[in-house]
Amino acid sequence: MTEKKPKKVFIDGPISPDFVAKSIASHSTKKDIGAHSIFLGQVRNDMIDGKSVAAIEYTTYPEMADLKFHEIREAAFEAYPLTCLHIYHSLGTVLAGEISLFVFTSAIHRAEAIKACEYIVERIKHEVPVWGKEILEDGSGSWKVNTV
Amino acid sequence: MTEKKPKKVFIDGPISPDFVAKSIASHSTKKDIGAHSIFLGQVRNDMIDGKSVAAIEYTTYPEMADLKFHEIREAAFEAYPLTCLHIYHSLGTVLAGEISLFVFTSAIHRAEAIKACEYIVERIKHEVPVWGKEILEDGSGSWKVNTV
Amino acid sequence: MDKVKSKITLLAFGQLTDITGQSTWQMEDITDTDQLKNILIEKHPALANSKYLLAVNMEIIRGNVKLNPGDVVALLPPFSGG
Amino acid sequence: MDKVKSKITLLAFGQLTDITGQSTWQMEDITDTDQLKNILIEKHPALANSKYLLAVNMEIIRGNVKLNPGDVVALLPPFSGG
Repeated sequence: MTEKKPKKVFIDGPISPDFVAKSIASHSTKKDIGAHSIFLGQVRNDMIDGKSVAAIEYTTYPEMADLKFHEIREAAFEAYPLTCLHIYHSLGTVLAGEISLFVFTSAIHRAEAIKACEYIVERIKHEVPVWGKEILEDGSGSWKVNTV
Repeated sequence: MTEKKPKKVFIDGPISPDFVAKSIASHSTKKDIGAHSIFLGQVRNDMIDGKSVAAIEYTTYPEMADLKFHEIREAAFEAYPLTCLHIYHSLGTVLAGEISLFVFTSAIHRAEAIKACEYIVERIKHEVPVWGKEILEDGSGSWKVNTV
Repeated sequence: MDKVKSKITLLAFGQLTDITGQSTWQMEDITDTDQLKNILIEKHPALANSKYLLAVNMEIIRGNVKLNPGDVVALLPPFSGG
Repeated sequence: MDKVKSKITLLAFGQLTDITGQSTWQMEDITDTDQLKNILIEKHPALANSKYLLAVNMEIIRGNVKLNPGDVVALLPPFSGG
């Protein structure tokens, strides 16, 4: 573990498209960047027992999640020559159609940005202690299971 | 070839972060989407013969480019179960730090969105007749060569 | 005083809190994770049919691990972030 | 009249326009792409050292291809979009 302070990842509620735009715009001064790769996770209105998902409520084990995000970030910088890397995840309620995960990698060339983004998304899905409770249209809840 | 009219891909000048945000926001009504993958190509201020690149001027063979973009789009929908697919490319002058390519794929699950986006970017780089002339800080020009 | 020192802290998350009825509590005189699991299943039989991992001090463990006073043991159901 | 019909249209792009000095022009009495390439290199010797592909009616061709009046032949230097 390094002494670097973990960066803030969690955001209350959905991640707005404007937030994504601001993140992109903030990289225009980094003129050695040739490629950005962005992954966005959006809440689906899946049907569960005949009722559609209205929202997901995300909870976490904050200390362990921070540690995991930090490990993933360090590993990504180790594995790929990245210029920049940002990860944001929602906590609390995110409605169907809204965005709950935003992974943003930047590199000189496209291959590194694309591969690193995919690598980070996979590790987040498998290793970060976050749980989504799907809130159905009638107000009942169902715990989400991720696609492997 | 299908009878579908090719969609408009080319944009005059840079692609703005706000344009990307609007594209993302327009998908919030498509509630079966679970994952978006976005690639952005940004103009680098590479050093060429000791002078830095101030901008790239993009030109194209428009009829052939439209045909190629259309072929790539059809092939991507054939190969991957995508919900949405958008491609935008700049023509004319794009300054270092600005964005000249925007590929945006959306699918139910992440794997398809990510793989399709990468597939499309590679095909664009190799198959679409677009040329970038790098304009150096002293106003001279140098024809760009893509990384394979 | 000694009693406080001999305690471990338990954390439960996600769907497991529906079974444990609480998300954080303390337990005394637990020597290892096998013993802990047995005691938990005795109290909450539904845990036997639940998929979960144990993390000791934020590290996921496999097999049996000795527990020390002050350890934090978390019951983690399958992750579903993103 | 027949002369107009027997013409093919040439297009040059990118760095090749620096060599050809024009981006679109017409040529007469060209029967195939090998003949076309020889005539072009005679006129613009620098083409011999240039990397480019030919597209006939927007389709990239390899080897020698017969040309018909009205065909559009494009000289395409390596692409550098994105």
